[in-house]
Amino acid sequence: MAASIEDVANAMFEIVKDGAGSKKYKPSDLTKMMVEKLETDKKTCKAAIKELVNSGRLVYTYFGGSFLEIPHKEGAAPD
Amino acid sequence: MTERLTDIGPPHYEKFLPPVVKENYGKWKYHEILKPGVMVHVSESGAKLFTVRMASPRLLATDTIRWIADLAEKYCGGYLRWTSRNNVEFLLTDESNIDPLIGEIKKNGFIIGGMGNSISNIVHTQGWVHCHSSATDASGIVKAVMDDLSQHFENMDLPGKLRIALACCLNMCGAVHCSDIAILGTHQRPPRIEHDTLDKFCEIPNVVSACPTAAIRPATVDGKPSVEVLEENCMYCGNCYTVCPSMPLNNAETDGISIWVGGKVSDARSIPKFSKLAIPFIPNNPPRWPEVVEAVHNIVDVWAKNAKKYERMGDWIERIGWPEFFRLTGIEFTKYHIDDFKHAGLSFKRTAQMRHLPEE
Amino acid sequence: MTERLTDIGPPHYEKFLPPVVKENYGKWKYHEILKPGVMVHVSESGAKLFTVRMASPRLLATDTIRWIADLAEKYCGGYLRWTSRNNVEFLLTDESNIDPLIGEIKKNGFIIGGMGNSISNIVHTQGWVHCHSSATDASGIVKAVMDDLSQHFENMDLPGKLRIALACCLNMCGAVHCSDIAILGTHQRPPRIEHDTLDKFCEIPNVVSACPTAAIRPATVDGKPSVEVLEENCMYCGNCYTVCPSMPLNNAETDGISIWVGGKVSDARSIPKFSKLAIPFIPNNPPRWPEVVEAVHNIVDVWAKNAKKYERMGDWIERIGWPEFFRLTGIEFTKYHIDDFKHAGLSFKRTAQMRHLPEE
Amino acid sequence: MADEKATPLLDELEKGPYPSFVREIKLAAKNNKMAAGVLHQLEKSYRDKIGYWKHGGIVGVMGYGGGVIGRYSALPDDFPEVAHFHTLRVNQPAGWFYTADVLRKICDMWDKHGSGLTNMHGSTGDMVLLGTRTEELESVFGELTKMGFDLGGSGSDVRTPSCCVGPARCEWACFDTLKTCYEITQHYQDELHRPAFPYKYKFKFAGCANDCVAAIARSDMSFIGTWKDDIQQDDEEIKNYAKAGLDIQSDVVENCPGKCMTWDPDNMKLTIDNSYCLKCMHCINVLPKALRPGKQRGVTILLGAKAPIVEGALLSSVLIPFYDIDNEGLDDLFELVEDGIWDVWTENGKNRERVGEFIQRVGMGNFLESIGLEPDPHMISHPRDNPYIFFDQEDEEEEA
Amino acid sequence: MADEKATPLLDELEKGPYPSFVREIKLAAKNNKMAAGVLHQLEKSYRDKIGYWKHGGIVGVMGYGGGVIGRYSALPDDFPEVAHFHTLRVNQPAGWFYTADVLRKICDMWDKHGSGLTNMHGSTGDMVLLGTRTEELESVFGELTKMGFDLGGSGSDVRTPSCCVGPARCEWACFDTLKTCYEITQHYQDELHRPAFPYKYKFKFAGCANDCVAAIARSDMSFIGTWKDDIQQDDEEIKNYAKAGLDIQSDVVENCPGKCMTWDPDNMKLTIDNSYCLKCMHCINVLPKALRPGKQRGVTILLGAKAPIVEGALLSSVLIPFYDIDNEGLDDLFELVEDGIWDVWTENGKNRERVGEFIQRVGMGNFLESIGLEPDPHMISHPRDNPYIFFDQEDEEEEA
Ligand code: SRM
Ligand code: SRM
Ligand code: SRM
Ligand code: SRM
Ligand code: SF4
Ligand code: SF4
Ligand code: SF4
Ligand code: SF4
Ligand code: SF4
Ligand code: SF4
Ligand code: SF4
Ligand code: SF4
Repeated sequence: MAASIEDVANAMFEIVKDGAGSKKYKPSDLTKMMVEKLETDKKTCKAAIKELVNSGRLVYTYFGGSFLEIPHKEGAAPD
Repeated sequence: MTERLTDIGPPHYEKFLPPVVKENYGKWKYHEILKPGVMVHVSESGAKLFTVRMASPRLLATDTIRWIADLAEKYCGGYLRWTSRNNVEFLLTDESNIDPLIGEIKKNGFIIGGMGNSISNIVHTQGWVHCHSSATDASGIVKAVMDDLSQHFENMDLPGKLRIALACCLNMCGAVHCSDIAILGTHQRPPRIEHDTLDKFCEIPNVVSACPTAAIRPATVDGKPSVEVLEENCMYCGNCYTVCPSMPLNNAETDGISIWVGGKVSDARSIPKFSKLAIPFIPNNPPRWPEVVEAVHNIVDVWAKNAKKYERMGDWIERIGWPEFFRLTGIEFTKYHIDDFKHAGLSFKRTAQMRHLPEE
Repeated sequence: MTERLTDIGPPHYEKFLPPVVKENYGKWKYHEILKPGVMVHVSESGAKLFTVRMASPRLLATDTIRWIADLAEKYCGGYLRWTSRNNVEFLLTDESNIDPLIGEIKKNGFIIGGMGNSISNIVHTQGWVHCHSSATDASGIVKAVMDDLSQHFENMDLPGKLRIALACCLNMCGAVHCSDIAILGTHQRPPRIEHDTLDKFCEIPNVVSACPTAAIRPATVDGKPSVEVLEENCMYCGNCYTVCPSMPLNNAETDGISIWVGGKVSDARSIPKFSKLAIPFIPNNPPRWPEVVEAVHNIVDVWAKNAKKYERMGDWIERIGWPEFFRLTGIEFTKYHIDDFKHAGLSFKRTAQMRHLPEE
Repeated sequence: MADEKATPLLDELEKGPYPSFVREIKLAAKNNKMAAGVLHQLEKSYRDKIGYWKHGGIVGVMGYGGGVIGRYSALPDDFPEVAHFHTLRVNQPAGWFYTADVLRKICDMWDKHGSGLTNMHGSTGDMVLLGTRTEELESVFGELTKMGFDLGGSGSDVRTPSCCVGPARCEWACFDTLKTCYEITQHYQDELHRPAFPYKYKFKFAGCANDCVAAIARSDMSFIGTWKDDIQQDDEEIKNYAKAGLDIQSDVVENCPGKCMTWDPDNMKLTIDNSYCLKCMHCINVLPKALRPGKQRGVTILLGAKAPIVEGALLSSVLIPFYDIDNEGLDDLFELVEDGIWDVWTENGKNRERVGEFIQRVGMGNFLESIGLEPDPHMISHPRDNPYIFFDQEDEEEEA
Repeated sequence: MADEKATPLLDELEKGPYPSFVREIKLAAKNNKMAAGVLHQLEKSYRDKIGYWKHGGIVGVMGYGGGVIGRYSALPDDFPEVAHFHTLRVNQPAGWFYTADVLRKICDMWDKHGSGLTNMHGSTGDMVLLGTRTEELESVFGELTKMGFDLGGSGSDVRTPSCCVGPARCEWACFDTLKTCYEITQHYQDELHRPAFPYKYKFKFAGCANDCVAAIARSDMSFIGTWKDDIQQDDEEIKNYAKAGLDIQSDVVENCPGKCMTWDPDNMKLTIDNSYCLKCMHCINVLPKALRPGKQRGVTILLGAKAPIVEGALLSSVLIPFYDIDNEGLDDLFELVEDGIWDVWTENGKNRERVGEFIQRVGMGNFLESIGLEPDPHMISHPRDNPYIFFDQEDEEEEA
């Protein structure tokens, strides 16, 4: 059965959480990984990302390219 | 609390179009420049739209915008626009309002012009006012240069259009790379590496791959993962800093400006071209950067004196040849002028067609 | 036995100059083409030198050279030269010798011409006659093409000079890369790797670095040091074979010819240019390569019909535009025509200047 | 340190005939502490010849990945008013048309929540609200959307599209730049606000080859108006120009890059061989009453412009030589962009690789194949001059 | 296999109006087995659509590293006559002038020791003696030197220089191409015969911009004649051309790349603004009786041409914009070449890196500095358009 938006979002969140501090992911990275791992498509991934960001679980960050990260304390540089 | 709106996009432009535009949308027949800074567009229907173009420093206080709005209300039924070079355009239907409007504009210290064969506003960027990346200020140089050139904004006394742009670092926000004259903030030293924080703030593979000349490689410094820069491979582009805050380049002693000439965007007559290096480096000299002002003034003067009608800077230089450009402007030709990046060889002169002056 | 001479260099050219040349060396005033293949140079002194130009297949038997020597003796005091395009030039001082000389030349099956606005000899290379590297023959195609075009050798009926060159592989011995029409031997398959011998005959690091597209990397095959080729990165240039005999590319099924147009060498009017791809591939079809002959014929015809006086192939194409060239010649435009090597981006059309035909 | 409030260096830039940005900052600084803060930090920059802003900053409005540029002072102790100094990029109305009313509303809002300083406009085209604190961002956003405005792009997303004044005021617009700009902006709201690309993607729309919005130099996807049929010509008006003293031969004919014009001075007759016209606009520019673009109008769509970082600057190159956009609409285009260009680029582009760089890396031929467009000689200035052709290896009849 | 002696495919190439190489091979084959061998192996190539020569071969004459191209048949059993089939590159006399006498001597020698087949000439300019056996090489060499001839180059050495007919027969030669070619050839005998460079180095000499020896496209160091002062003009002869029906306006003036000519048809007066003349030769080519190059003559020296392998083809680029070679002589040039260019290139060039590729790799600015030449704007078609400038870091006043 195809993965739900919810499933994809959770899986994405785990990946980002595990990478925090060492590896940053772009939406396209996550989408590619999900399409590979789960039974899902790009549209679902897009919805999942929107869900994650709207709910505040992930935020977009920008440092030489846009990434999805766990929200961290604001400031000039991530810490 | 009302619902949080998102993704509504900008308001529909029709809301802001003056009635004469709505009625004659797509039906304009021709235009004429009536005098510097004032033109009329005439519709198939006979309707006329007068435009008065006012210089703007781009960085505007709300009070000034309110003053502009008041003028628009008084003379233009409340309608106005900005241009792609950040000038303000008042849109009038009543010709008799033109001069009073101009009177009020000038009284408040603003000027009118930038149309036809003139110098329009300098497209520019943030500089020390807002950007972390800058090798120089933006607004200050623009002000100093335009003070010096304002007669060419207020008059149409040039062979063709002259477009100046400024960017405060090599990121080149703006069309600096395709301007008749480009003023470019330029570093001269490799990045300083803050090894303490680098691993925390930056992804090392990203940093390494950011460098156009492969000058960066991973290194362990004091036991911490970091990077090192092969200084002889670095040409101070700052791209490493863009992706990694721990590699700043700015430097009070050595930052400054380079000047580029002969670019254009329009396809009129000749195809678009990049600006080419004229002056490799002028140190920062605030508040008025006199050397930059003089350099630009000189280039404008030599061009204005020698170019044919409609001949943009780059077309003129191509006609007379670069050696003649350097001779006429008195700018020194150095090894820095010779390209050494990827396509360098394509800028070498691979022909025997050449102008020689007879022996003196 | 006499002493073994070395490093004596070529004989001094003065030994071979006819007296009229020695006397008027550097004093020639003007020349005139009297008829196809015959011109006269007139000196400040009034002296005249007549030149009769004879086509040559370049590959000459000693008997033919002896025949040429005999003619020179009979009509030119024994003086003659070859041209940079491998034609023979008889150097006469006695105008009345011209026609008898031409008569003898023609009787022996040779022809006269190649001067002025004509097609001269095809500069070419070894092909299957002598070279290991060839993707096609040289002399055979040249013969077939020139048989077809000989009227343009014997007459001056073209808008300008037309220079054809042929090279039998991408090494491009000759000025193939700058010819009005270039005929180029072209492989279509990656090298076969003879792993057995490779390590013995070739230095692996040299082989790896020879590849322009980094398609070769070291590999161990059956326990022996060898290389592997990433086939999708290979564009069959043959440079690996040049440095390593164990990587032959030639292939009876897939070798053939590509056709290139619009190059030139002279600086007259426009600067020198490279030839550009017209036809990516035509299979080898000996003995007379009819498809190649026809392709060249077609290009020559279309150019001859449409170019202005003095307009070389490349200048003509630049005036009408490449889309029009493809339309007029009926040659198909394919993805192969779009450059994808190092400077590819510089050949993309980065302008909106364009000719559109009105809707049909 | 000298008098904290004095700005002797910046004061120099209040002098002179051109409007002064220092005057603007001072004007705002009268009632606004942030503006005062930026004034004083800037004076220090002028003294020290260096900027005092920290790198980047991760702030934004909820749910969006773009539209706000975070900015913090490097000297927050000296200039606490600009400890935060974030900008908002507000998507301008197409063509930068405004009414007095709406401007006043924005000003009022910005005096309340920000520095009172703006850029009208940013280089991409946005209205830039220059400087506010993190905690104000949501309020600003809320008030903006209430007024009908939204944020523009930043980061790896669609950037705020912009267009020339086009048919609203210009007689030469070959397509409706405002409508196209507006519709594309609306269609791509999601892509504008939620960065999902390898890097930024800019759209710009110019009504003709004069390119008054510098589309070919500054936008990943550049739309430039053009036409297919003959220039509309009014011979009487040409005579009028000639009689008025214009030198048609040297000013018009000799500047024509198509070399397709002839001028008969005796009969005051201008002849254009339109099949050679390059639609460059020059003759029309010089003779606006006499010449006009043809009637079969549309756009040339070009791809790939960008500033120099990393691989060197690029101008856009032709992707679609001619498209009758006003009549054929945007749907086919949306498909090409989304299912073609973006798909391939997002799948295969490297981080921070603009689409122009991507095409150069993978090869235009391969790129066209992957997005399903036929190669067209209009896409190139000339065919390849190197013999390094990758032939398709379809019929692999050789030894394996 | 069919009749060993029949050559039905090649026979096809004896037909037709153009002189036939097959006829030549057959002519030689009458008395020469090697020639017969190559004929039959070639017929097989025509049948099979593939060449039958083995790669390379290390043969030569004693003490030399160049001048002989070793060649062996891939089918020595089928074609034993061409089991060996080496060529000798014989350095031609400058300008390819010969006497009947010397030609006959060479022919006799070659009939005795070789295949009786030649190329008159090879693409570099040598007389190519096409095909002999290893054991004949020394005899051929001995007889050649006795006649006053020597071998040309091959391998990583100076290649046989060549030149256009120049002052020997051409009114446009701006320097003595034959003398320069001869003197440079003699001066570099050692470098010609003993390969010591990263790769080949070719010299070619053309008397004017017509470049009748394709110097700019085919020689690492290209000499092209030019002049500095005004074109010599004979107004009477111009009138004669015009009266004879030549359209000076369209044939001459409109083709001038310097755009520096005007034609007054009423007075039949041609005016040249010589300060804008690009010395392209076109007007002179069309009006040889009326126009001639100026009197202050010399050469432009350009560097770096080569065929595409490896980095893509190059044309030479300007190194010395003007040099009065006939009067100033060759000594300074020898110094620049030996102590400058060759020194730097041999020291730093990679294996098989031509000098043109080398300059592109290290940068023209650095190259000029290393050979001690001042940068000159004549060396470039335009200054850099990317901002990636390597500034000298002389005054390193920063932290270490
Ligand atoms: C208002 C504006 C469009 C907008 O949507 O805002 C505009 C408006 C007009 N442009 Fe433009 N151009 C505007 C920016 C540009 C730009 C972009 C830029 O400068 O960054 C260009 C490309 C410049 C370049 O090539 O570098 C541009 C290149 C032209 C040209 C071609 C000039 C040339 O000869 O190369 C023309 C034709 C002409 O002036 O004869 C033109 C002509 C015009 C006309 C006459 C069109 C018309 O019939 O209405 C308009 C008034 C001309 C004038 O100012 O002299 N406009 N025009 C822009 C005013 C900017 C300003 O405040 O100065
Ligand atoms: C004999 C030869 C020089 C030599 O030392 O051998 C030679 C001789 C002359 N050339 Fe040449 N050119 C010779 C090869 C070349 C080459 C090299 C090549 O073809 O590989 C070129 C460069 C071609 C190119 O650009 O690709 C060449 C480009 C010219 C030109 C410029 C043509 C142009 O319009 O681009 C002229 C001027 C003209 O013909 O009006 C010229 C003019 C001449 C003149 C008229 C010069 C003179 O006053 O004596 C000579 C007779 C012209 C003719 O054949 O029509 N010669 N000429 C070469 C004869 C080759 C042959 O057998 O056909
Ligand atoms: C605000 C603005 C300059 C201005 O004063 O007008 C701007 C400001 C910045 N640009 Fe830009 N760019 C701005 C228009 C441009 C343009 C012009 C355009 O869009 O027409 C360009 C050149 C065209 C192009 O996209 O290539 C431009 C090319 C860059 C680049 C180089 C990108 C590249 O691919 O080469 C960077 C660096 C980056 O993205 O990593 C950059 C990065 C930046 C950053 C975000 C600095 C950074 O390294 O992250 C700057 C933030 C400054 C600040 O503190 O506010 N900015 N930037 C312009 C946007 C305002 C607006 O939304 O209207
Ligand atoms: C004989 C000749 C062709 C002809 O039929 O005329 C020739 C024949 C060969 N050339 Fe050549 N080249 C010949 C003139 C040229 C020219 C033209 C010129 O010199 O004006 C070029 C282009 C100009 C240049 O130097 O770039 C030329 C560019 C090459 C190249 C590519 C070199 C490069 O840097 O791109 C190679 C490959 C190599 O050297 O590795 C090559 C290699 C070869 C070799 C030695 C094959 C090899 O891979 O080792 C050929 C031997 C063929 C044979 O069996 O006889 N040959 N070669 C020409 C020399 C005759 C002579 O001495 O007069
Ligand atoms: S040009 Fe550089 S310093 Fe200036 S605003 Fe853009 S990124 Fe910042
Ligand atoms: S400044 Fe540019 S060239 Fe220097 S290390 Fe950083 S990215 Fe590389
Ligand atoms: S072009 Fe290639 S195949 Fe022909 S002679 Fe030269 S190296 Fe040999
Ligand atoms: S043929 Fe050329 S591209 Fe292919 S592997 Fe050999 S060197 Fe590389
Ligand atoms: S680009 Fe063309 S249509 Fe648009 S404003 Fe400029 S001139 Fe008018
Ligand atoms: S639009 Fe340009 S190319 Fe066309 S006729 Fe006018 S000037 Fe010539
Ligand atoms: S290059 Fe010039 S000088 Fe030499 S033969 Fe040709 S036309 Fe004469
Ligand atoms: S030599 Fe060439 S550039 Fe000089 S005047 Fe004659 S045609 Fe013009």
